[in-house]
Amino acid sequence: MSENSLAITKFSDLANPTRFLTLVARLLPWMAGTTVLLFALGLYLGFAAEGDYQQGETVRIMYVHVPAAWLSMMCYTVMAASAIGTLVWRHPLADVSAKTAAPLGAGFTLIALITGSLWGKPMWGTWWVWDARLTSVFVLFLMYLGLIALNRAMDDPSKAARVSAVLILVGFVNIPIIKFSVEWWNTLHQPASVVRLDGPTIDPEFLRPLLVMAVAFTVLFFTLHLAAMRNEILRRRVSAQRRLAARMAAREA
Amino acid sequence: MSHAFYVYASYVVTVIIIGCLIGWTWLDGRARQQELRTLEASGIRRRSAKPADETKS
Amino acid sequence: MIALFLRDLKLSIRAGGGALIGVLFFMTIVAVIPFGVGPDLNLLARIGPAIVWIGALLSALLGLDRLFQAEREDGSLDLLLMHETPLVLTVAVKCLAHWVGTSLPLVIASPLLGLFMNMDETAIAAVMLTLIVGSPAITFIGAVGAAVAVVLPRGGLLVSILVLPLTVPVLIFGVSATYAAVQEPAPFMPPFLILVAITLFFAALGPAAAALALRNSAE
Amino acid sequence: MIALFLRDLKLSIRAGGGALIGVLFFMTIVAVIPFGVGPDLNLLARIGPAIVWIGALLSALLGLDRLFQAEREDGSLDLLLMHETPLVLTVAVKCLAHWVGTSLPLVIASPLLGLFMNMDETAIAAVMLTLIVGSPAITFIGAVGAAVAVVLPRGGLLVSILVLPLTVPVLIFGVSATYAAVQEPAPFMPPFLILVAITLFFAALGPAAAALALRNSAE
Amino acid sequence: MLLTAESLAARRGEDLIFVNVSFRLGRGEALVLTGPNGSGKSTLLRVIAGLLPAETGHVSIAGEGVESGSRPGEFSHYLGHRNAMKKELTVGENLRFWQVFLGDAPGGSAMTIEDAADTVGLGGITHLPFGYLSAGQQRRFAIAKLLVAYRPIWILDEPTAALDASADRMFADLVTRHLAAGGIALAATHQPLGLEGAQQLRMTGFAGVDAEVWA
Amino acid sequence: MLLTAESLAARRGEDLIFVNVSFRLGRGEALVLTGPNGSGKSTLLRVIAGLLPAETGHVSIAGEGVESGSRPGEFSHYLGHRNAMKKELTVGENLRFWQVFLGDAPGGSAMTIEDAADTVGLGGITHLPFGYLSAGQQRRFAIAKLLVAYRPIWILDEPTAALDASADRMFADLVTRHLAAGGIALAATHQPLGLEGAQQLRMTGFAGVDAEVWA
Ligand code: HEM
Ligand SMILES: Nc1ncnc2c1ncn2[C@@H]1O[C@H](COP(=O)(O)OP(=O)(O)OP(=O)(O)O)[C@@H](O)[C@H]1O
Ligand SMILES: Nc1ncnc2c1ncn2[C@@H]1O[C@H](COP(=O)(O)OP(=O)(O)OP(=O)(O)O)[C@@H](O)[C@H]1O
Ligand SMILES: [Mg+2]
Ligand SMILES: [Mg+2]
Repeated sequence: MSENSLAITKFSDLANPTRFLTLVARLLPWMAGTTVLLFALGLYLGFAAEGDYQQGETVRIMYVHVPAAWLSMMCYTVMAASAIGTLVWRHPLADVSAKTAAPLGAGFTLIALITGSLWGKPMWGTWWVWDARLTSVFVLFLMYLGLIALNRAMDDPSKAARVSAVLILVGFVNIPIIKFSVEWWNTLHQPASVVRLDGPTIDPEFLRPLLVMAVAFTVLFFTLHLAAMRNEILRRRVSAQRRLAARMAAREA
Repeated sequence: MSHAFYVYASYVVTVIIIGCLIGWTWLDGRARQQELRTLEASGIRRRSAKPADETKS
Repeated sequence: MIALFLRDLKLSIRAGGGALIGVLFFMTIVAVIPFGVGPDLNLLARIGPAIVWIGALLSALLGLDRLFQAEREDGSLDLLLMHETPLVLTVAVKCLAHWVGTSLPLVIASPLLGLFMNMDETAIAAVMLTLIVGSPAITFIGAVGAAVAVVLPRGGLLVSILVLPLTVPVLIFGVSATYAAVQEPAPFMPPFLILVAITLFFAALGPAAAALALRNSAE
Repeated sequence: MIALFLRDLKLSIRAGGGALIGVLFFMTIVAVIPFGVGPDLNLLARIGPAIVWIGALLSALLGLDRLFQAEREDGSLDLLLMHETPLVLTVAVKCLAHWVGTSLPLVIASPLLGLFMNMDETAIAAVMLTLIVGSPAITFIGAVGAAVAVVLPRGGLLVSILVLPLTVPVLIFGVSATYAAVQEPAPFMPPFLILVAITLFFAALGPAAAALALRNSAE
Repeated sequence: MLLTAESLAARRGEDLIFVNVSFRLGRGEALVLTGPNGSGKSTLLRVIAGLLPAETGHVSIAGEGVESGSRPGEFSHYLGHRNAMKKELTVGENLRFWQVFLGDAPGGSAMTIEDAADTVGLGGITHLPFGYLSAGQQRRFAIAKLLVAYRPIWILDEPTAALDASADRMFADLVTRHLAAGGIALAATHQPLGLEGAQQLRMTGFAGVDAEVWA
Repeated sequence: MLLTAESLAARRGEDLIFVNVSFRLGRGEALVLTGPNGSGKSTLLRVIAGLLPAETGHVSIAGEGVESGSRPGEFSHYLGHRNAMKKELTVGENLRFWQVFLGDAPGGSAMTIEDAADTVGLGGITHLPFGYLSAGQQRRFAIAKLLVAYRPIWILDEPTAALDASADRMFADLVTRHLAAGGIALAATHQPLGLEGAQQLRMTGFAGVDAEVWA
């Protein structure tokens, strides 16, 4: 008996969801507040600025499109990092992190896709073209959905986490393709003008609100991610206790 | 169509999707906490709060 | 019978995640195509119906060959064979469940894919109509192959030789009916009616042949 | 290892009919596309390489999802996992056998299809060359999906969805190398070398990832 | 209820596995097949269930509620080497499916799923996927399948494989009760089943090559 | 050759199936696992074979010809519930594949395929497809698989399922000879195997829910 609890104590030192939960409870209100403030600031800056002489009013789409597009890639990166945590350290929190990031990533990717289409109609005259950047983002969206489906198709959570971790890592090859597709192929889409080696080439008038919105989106993502992780931990705790209760009942009977 | 239409459409879409994400996370969290409370009310307590012997055959 | 239908449906949903999967699968195929043929929207619109039909064929083929084999491997087939309902009916119900589980989601998703492929409204409607009418035929043909696959422990070859050539007419009339709907001179009805006839024919022949094969598969 | 290779080959020839299914499916696709494109021979020749590549990609998917599942169902997977040869090697050999059993016949059949599609000799040679170099990558990527399918009760569509997006780069460079060989200004070598690089990359990554997934699928 | 087999013979490949097997089983009677591996026990049971065609002879069934000419298979449960349950579905779903699909044969009624699970000693775990169970637990639920739909005839092929000692006893009880209620049971087995007063049939295997057609 | 397990624990889903299992087996020693259905016998054997990760503890192997740190699985035969043979291939092809693929472990040599088939009492039928055999014949050939490649450790999960009485004796003989030649055997079983002097380990099942991580 004592070996049993001893082993488990060691295990829980490695990953302590309880401590994580207290941390989250402390952090969440602050992060939510920051998110709201940043969004207010970003929207104010965005709508106070002049329109682009070439793109007209529609440049304002940029303030949601570009941060969402960045986040769609960053979210996958977070998942890939968690996947490494799952496979190398077998850290239960990493499982939870990868699993809960997928729906968020799908959401942000969807925003990037839709706002991109809405921008494409006035700028390119069509909602959708099959160029490399657009298609690779679409493929990213499909991968998010596939991973969500994979997670739902298996009911042993730790096995599901390990298997999807492998796929997440293999799928990571798509991220550089998205990032550099505009440079590798001639596409309609704008090449990078903010995140590039020789510094941003974009007008600071647009850069400032864009960056503020980007930070706002990022903080929003982490807020949601932490909250979703908390929910997932609670879900697992509930199911563990239900199982235990069922076993106890069976034992007494 | 006016350019404003596209701008507002994209903001509306963004708000809807983010709203869904936030709403889902929030409702899910409330449901889980509720579940945990009912469990605890029905006498099932955290195992760490229990003498360990009970769980061993 | 309804129980069998529900079970098979549940199995196909449980395993892969259900309707969503069919749609996703289809989208993935369609998303891959432009990488091959290039981003030419006109060209895409033209080959669109063919692609959607090929996607339907492929998704029906993935998994259809194990329709009865999975049942045999766990012993359920014996019980199905012993039951008093006519075997033809059992087979037909299993086909139906398979169709609802894998082909129907594709039919439902096809308008979306039509949009991606830049097809116009008529073409989209025509694809959907021909798919809903024609795709059951593929399932029924496949069922015969699946039943034969149970009989011959090493009969895979025969199945493919049997099944794929039979699906070619379905595919051809399905696709050509769609094009007839879009391109003016060609009339829509003749190929469409032939498609209907093919489906009805295989709806009758397929389960009967499959049941016959299964009865003789006893081992 | 050679024993494993031979056994898998024997199984795919004897039971699955992998080779023939692939080729027939391939032919079906090629038979249907002209309906979409219409009788325009030039256009057909132009999209020919893309169609052949897409056909190869899709038909490689047909049996791939059961690469490891069949082994698990009869218990062989346990013994393969216990054996002292590194699992990566075992997986690689199985991939190779699968490739020889299903993709190689496609490569061999591709000139025939090229003729059907009215492609000229250079294009046919280029398609064959790029296929022979690029199709192993598809198998290696698919192996990852197949390994994941082992934990899923029923693989099928879900696996294809997970796998297809990853094959996109292979398709892109395969097709563009072929076009580069035909259309003058573009040089053939750069995309071809990238294709080689992709295949090598996945030849290393695929089996490793599949082995990792298999190790973690213990039950 | 009367199950009659008359001079049955069956073939596997080119070999005649047995010839001239006859028996009659009335209400409450049981037949136990024994014999070495490959002697044709499973083959005989499958012929009786109607899953294999008999080479010669035939099996028939008579009794109240049975139209003449009915296939015996329709009134039988067949428990083969394989459990006929889907790994992907939960035990409850599996049992419910068979309960609804098979339905009760006339002349009897069946247990609920919970009762059947309790009877095989695995009450609380019907919510688990079937694939998550141990070999013996799977076999127990395959036995529970016999209980959720009523069939007067039970055809059992090595029913106690993988069962532990207490489950063996539980199973012997079940069969005894089935017989007492007027059922019929046929079982092939290598271990004594603990059925008293059952007829015994010893299979010997390989009754000759069926070369008649070519000779 | 020395097989040591130290305070093993294993998990299935969220449940700990057993904790703190330790044993040492030297040359010629055998361990027989007993216990009711679902008590974790198969689980323990799979942990020892390296097919399931142990939650805590570890299994190690030592002896001549064994590099330190080797996985015990590499020196073991595992005979599970499933036979690991392909139905589509003939028995001979199946056995030949495993013979070549597995190869002999250092310190022993194996039989030819014909000898192994004779030993399990099914000499002349190695040309049949595996799928054409009866349940017991299939199991016998799965046992023949143990003989065509030498492994010092045999891990056997209900090896005698579906075997008839004479095959049971044949199998007991085989294991006794394997032990006499310095081998090690672990077997989970519900029927007495007829091994004298084997250690016994009785599994009880369910050692607690592994809920600590989330609690
Ligand atoms: C559905 C369609 C679209 C998708 C999927 C999409 C996707 C993306 C992605 C992934 C990025 C991030 C790239 C990076 O960080 O390197 C991005 C950035 C950007 N997109 Fe789009 N986009 C779409 C349509 C458009 C349209 C129509 C326009 C305007 C004409 C546009 C303008 C931009 C701009 C200006 C950036 C910022 C580039 C930079 O400064 O790095 N996008 N988009
Ligand atoms: N694949 C699996 N996934 C989850 N749980 C499993 C799985 N296989 C078995 N279990 C559970 O683990 C426990 C032990 O199973 P195990 O197969 O080790 O039992 P066993 O002692 O071999 O029983 P039997 O005598 O029936 O073969 C059982 O309660 C079972 O429900
Ligand atoms: N599917 C098959 N095809 C051809 N021959 C078969 C098939 N199944 C079994 N046989 C042969 O028929 C004979 C009788 O097999 P059967 O399964 O009836 O034996 P059994 O008495 O049930 O043996 P066991 O005790 O091993 O289960 C065997 O010799 C076997 O080789
Ligand atoms: Mg038998
Ligand atoms: Mg067991």
